[in-house]
Amino acid sequence: MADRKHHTSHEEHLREQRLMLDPMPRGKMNEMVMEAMHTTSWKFWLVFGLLAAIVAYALFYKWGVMILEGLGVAGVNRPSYWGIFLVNTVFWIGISHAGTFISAILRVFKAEFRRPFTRAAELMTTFGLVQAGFSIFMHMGRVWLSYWLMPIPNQRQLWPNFHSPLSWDLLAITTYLLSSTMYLFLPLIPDLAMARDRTPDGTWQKVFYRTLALGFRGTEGEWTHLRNALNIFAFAIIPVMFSVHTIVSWDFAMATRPGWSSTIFGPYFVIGALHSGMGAVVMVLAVVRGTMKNMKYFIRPEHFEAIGKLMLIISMAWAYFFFNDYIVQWYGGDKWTKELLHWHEAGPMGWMWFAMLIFNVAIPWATLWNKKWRSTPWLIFIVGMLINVGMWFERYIIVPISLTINRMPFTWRLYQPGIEVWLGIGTLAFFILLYMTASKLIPLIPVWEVQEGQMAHSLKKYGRETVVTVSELE
Amino acid sequence: MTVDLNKLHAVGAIAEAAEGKWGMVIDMDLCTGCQACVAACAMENNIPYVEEEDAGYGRSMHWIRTERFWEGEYPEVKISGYQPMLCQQCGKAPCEPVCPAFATVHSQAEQLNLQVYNRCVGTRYCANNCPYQVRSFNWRDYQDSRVRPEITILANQFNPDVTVRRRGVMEKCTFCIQRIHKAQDKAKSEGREVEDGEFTTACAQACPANAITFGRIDHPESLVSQLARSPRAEHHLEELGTLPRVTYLKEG
Amino acid sequence: MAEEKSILAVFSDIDPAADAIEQLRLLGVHDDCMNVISGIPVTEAMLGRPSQWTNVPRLALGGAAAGFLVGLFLAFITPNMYTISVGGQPFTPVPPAVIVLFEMTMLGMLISTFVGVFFDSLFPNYRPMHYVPEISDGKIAILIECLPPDEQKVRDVLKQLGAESVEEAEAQHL
Amino acid sequence: MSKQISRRDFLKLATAGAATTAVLTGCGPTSRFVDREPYLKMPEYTYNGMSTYYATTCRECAAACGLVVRTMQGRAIKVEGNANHPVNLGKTCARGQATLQGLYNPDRVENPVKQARGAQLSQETLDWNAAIQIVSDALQNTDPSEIAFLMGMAPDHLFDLVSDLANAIGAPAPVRFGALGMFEARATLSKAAENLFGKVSMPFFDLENADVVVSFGANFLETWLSPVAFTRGFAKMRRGNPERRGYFVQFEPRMSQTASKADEWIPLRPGTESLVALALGRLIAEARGGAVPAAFASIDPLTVASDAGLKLETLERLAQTLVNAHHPLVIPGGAALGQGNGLAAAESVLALNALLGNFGLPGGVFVSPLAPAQDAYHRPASAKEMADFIAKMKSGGVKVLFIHGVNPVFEMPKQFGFAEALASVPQVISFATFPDETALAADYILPDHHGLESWGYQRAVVSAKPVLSGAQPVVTPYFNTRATADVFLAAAALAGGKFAAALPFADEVAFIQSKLAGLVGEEGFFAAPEINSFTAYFQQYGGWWTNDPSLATPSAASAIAKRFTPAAAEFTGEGEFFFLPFVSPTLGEAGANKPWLQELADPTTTVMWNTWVEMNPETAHELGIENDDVVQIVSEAGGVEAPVYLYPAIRPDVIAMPFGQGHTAYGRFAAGRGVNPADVLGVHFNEAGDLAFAGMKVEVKKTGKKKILSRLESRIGVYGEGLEKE
Repeated sequence: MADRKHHTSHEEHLREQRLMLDPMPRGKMNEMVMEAMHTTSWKFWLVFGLLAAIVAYALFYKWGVMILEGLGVAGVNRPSYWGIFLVNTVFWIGISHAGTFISAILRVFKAEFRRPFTRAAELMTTFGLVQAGFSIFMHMGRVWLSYWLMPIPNQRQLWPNFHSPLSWDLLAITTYLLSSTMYLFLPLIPDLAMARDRTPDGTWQKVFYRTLALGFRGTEGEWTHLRNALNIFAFAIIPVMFSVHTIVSWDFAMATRPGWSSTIFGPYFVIGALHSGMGAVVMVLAVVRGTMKNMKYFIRPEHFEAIGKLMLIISMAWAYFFFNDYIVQWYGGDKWTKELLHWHEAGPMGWMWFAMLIFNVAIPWATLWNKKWRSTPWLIFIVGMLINVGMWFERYIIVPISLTINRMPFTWRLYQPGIEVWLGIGTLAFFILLYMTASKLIPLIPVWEVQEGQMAHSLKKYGRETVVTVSELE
Repeated sequence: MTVDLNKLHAVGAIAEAAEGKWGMVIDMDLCTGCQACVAACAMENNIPYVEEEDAGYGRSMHWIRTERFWEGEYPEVKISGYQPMLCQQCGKAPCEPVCPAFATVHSQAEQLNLQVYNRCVGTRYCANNCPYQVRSFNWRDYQDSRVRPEITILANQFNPDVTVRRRGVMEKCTFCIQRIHKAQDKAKSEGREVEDGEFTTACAQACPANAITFGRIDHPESLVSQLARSPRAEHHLEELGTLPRVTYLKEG
Repeated sequence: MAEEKSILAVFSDIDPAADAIEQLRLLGVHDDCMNVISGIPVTEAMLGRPSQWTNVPRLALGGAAAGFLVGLFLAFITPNMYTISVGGQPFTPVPPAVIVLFEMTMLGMLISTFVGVFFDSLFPNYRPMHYVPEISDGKIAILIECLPPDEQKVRDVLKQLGAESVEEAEAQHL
Repeated sequence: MSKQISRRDFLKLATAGAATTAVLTGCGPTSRFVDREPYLKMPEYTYNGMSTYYATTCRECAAACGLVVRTMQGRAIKVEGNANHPVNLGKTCARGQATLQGLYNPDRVENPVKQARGAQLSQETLDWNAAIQIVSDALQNTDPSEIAFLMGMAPDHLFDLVSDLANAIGAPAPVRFGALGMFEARATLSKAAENLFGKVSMPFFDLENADVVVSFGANFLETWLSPVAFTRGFAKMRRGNPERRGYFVQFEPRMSQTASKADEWIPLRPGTESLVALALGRLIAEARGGAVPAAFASIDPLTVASDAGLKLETLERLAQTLVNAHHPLVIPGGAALGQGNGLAAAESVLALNALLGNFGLPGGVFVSPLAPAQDAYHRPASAKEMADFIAKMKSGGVKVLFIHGVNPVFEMPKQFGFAEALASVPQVISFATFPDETALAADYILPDHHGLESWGYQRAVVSAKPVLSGAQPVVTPYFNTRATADVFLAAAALAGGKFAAALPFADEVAFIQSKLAGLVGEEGFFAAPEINSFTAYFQQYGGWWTNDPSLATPSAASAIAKRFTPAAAEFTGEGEFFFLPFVSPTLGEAGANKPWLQELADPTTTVMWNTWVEMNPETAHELGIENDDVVQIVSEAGGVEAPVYLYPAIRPDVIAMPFGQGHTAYGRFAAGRGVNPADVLGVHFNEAGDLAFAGMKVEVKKTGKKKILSRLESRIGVYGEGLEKE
């Protein structure tokens, strides 16, 4: 709670704590955001160069090798036909869920703390989906024919098989990628216009912003259309988001395999996605706050505190769904499912199963209940990272480890990752690289949304107590 | 003209009542595990070998493999029967609906589970979903002479009736569909039906113990149907409702 | 259409801008001749302006319908173009169709919403327009397009109400 | 079942056969082949998109299975069994199927070369005229007594030709050897038959009509004598009688593939097979009541049971089963005979059969018929005879050595010193098709065709009907090779004089015809009035055989009266483990160069592409050895290193290794792969002169190395590795 020992007024303290009560003139704020974008140290370029090299080698070169030689260079085998490729696909789709969650669900429920980082989160959605796409294409044996999966008229007169969960996946991921990109772009237009106005003529940046701002001025009509569209998007993208990860879970749940065929997989995957997504958001916010100029003003402990609360709730929900899935499988007593559960816990990769539970449940519960701890950026960064590791483990357990056990014990075999480790590192590097590029090209803080929020917030005295009030502007 | 059961959504009936069903009976009491079927299958169907490391890593391409398990402890130990495991040509194949590219489909004419190599994009979903784990994937370009120079000579043996698969494509037992078609074409040109036992699959043809019998299981009088009615008969993983077309005769 | 003369008055706060609008209306400037340009969304109600008409929700509905139809086509028509039997399932099973219908409907709706913004706002538009860059610094500008005969009066009122600048607007490249 | 297809095939074959007749009577040797031509230019008798089927004989082992090879546009596409052939009735084994990978093997000897005993296959090619000149010179310029011919178990026609040549010029008779014969201990079996039946012959075991079968070490489902014929017999024994399922018991220290099909596998102590057989005899005699025959009188079943590590009740129960059986049959073979007392084991088992009274009855023991046009049974050389031959080579008694169809440098235990003996032979001429170890140690390699490119015939070893199996080329030779028979004929003609007189034949086919001449007019599967028609049918049907079995019944009286002095086998060596090498069921003796045979899972262990050491898990646990630990097997003869396979079905005091790998040459798929257990074997014989290959004790040493064996099976699913339940 607020510390009133030093007789700093409560009001002053509140203003210090909360971005929304600490208004800044629009011009100044614009400047801060532009400055954050334009201030680039050599460290940035060092990391950028390093990541670019990793992307070139691990992602594109190694992928090229795999395309030419075949999937034999990876570790996939019978019965682990899917391996890390699908682990990463699920993982990145999971990451992508945080953006939508923050900017759509929190927008719908008018959670004000969302304002400064909706864009940072939405960028994760789009870039995460790009990596998911990479992972799923890598996984294909004949990626050069991947367009055959698209529902487009073709000379083969053959349409995709809509019985297949993979076809649903394709539709859902495409829908999600397109809609989340549009949802990223729409609220970006006013900020692009801002950047346009603050960029000198004759530079390529000017051309860039001018083109992307589409001629936005901020007329009443433009704002109305935009606001309407954003409201539609915020509502409509939520079921799309749920459908995406549910359908991803159906890739598994529709299969006639022990352990996979589970009706709770849909919500379990969705909550898992949010779990890793929120973990990733705090990581990104901590890095942005720590490395980019002026960001300490925009991203404050209160934000970590609020996300931390969400993380704790999601962690509890995840544990609930996990247990739900587990006990039903366990209780059923099917021979093969029992073997699988035993394999999860006592097999050679049993440590991963326990690590998953520790990282996803034990550590978040042990730390996030404490307001001070969850307000500490570095601490919550570590918790977020562990959650992401834990969630990656969870997918690893669901994909290759569960694939080991099937109904033909003669074929059970351990999976040893090969080139896909490189490719996975490549997607991670590419994700960060895209993020870094974006942070230099587009305003990472939605200035107009922050301004709108600051406009809506005020302090009001009730008796002796000063409280924050928010007015509904819309 | 027959009623299209598909259109009536009579799912179970399709597999049960379909005409033109080919099936197989494997007598596990006779199978000696000698691998002649595996070799015959490889020679007939241009199946690549994958060499030591890949073979030991679960990447062997056998379309048919003999599984064997141990029972008991020394000295009362025994092998609980050799079970040749091949594509069961399920009537309701779990591999089929999951392929996004329609690369594995149910054939109406032969009532087989087909793999269309050139439609396959290699998602390997079918293999994951196959309860029998009998699909094999071309992890590398095993049949490309640029990768394996020896193929130039070995390829002289390749069966021209069967295509050669390249990397990234799933494959599996076809019940030697090339032989089925050849026999049907011949019978048609002679204006008759294919007779029971007129031809057989490569594995059944080679099997020194005569443990494999192949034929029409929709003809009750065919040898394979008669054997399938044996009290020793059972289907593998029957509880999944895949309606397998391979019947195993247990020992004893 | 010949270019008419316009005036762009820049305010830094909502209240004076709202007052100005009211005054302008009294001066005979029709609501249709005014436009408010702002750096943050200021609702029409705050400024006492009539509600803006937007086609976005209708377009969204239309898009949803179109998407639904595409979904119907994919789920129920395409499987009959080249009938392939898989896994003993019907050619056009309903439960998977629900998924296809849902995704295509949502995609249609969201794309048309997005396109609706472009359509309604005449985006992209790179022609010269009345604008001052200060707007994105939080100023509120009132653009008066069809001026009443008493132009000077308008200017005075605006100045009086606290307009930071009242200038003849010149269309410029943004 | 496959009758239909065969009939249709034979229609095609008839066309091909008739064409062959025309060719045979008209042209020289080269035009006898169907040319391998580009698709645009079709060979004769082939039609685009149509297969042509040729009947021939499998050469992967000496069992003489009949094949029908499907060819298309001059390429051999698929091996199928010849449905009319009495040996295999349309069936084939895995090795027969993979013979095509020998034909189109990337590592064949492509040209005649001056090898000059190099480590690699020489690139110095010769032309065939020069090669024939070399053979001719060698024949002429050497004292006939110093010429030696070393031949493989197949083909018989070449052996006959060489025998005729040797006979005519006064050279010693050709020596015939093969690792399969060595590991089958054929000489022991025929010696036992000779001792008990009074006649040099192979006993014939009528497996298919038996209802209770007890086998002492005979691995008849794998490589023993004629595995396809026996597997057919086994299937009939098991399920042929709808009333009664055949019962099968195998005595063997290690569960072989054959034993794995047994209803009872009884792991007896190695070397006690003859004791157990005699004890069974005594128990049977006692169970039947009446006097115990002489053969079994001196045995005490209780002592035997404890010596063999068995329970007496097991033997008693088994004796009762045999007494109750309608058609009991006991088969000796494999490692049971490869002991110091192997001959006694074979004899006791034959005596046991005599006691059971199955001689000459269905499901009993017979004397194998001689093949058509065969004067007497010739068994291959025993190890002892090979040792004598090697001694002769070492002492300089051999100046020129012709080797065909056998690879003794690899197949014979190192201790015999064949490689060293080869070094003391001034001129070694090999006719190897593949660059195997022996061929590389030769002065010249004059490559023979692959079996599928060759003419010839082969006598069936295991068949109730006398069978002379015919071979014809199914494709034109792929490389610049030449039939060894033709090389000898040409060389003899070139040498002139007694050589030309010994072999007065225009070519190989003329020679074969001369051998077939005696069968013209005989009643059999087909009958032909004159030799050309006969030869044509012979090629068309894949051989000639009688319509009825002609099995002889041996006399039981002498067998049952033989007095045995029962004793367990003596073992040589210091180690604590009995060593049991066995021929790999999938590779056989010469399959290692065929990639698909390498990739076939061993039936019992499912190991592919390597050699392993089988060890009981308990023993391994005591020694601190785990799966895939490389151990060294050490004997007096030397040591080999191979990874361990914890084999649940082997006696704790026995370790076993497959024979077939461990080549240092023989092409890319074989060379440098695995080890050769023959390197561990010492020079010890049984009373019949066969190698006591299972009569050694060895030490097992840990090396600390690991080599992961490639298995088809899952160690998790089959052995529960990583799934240990608390």
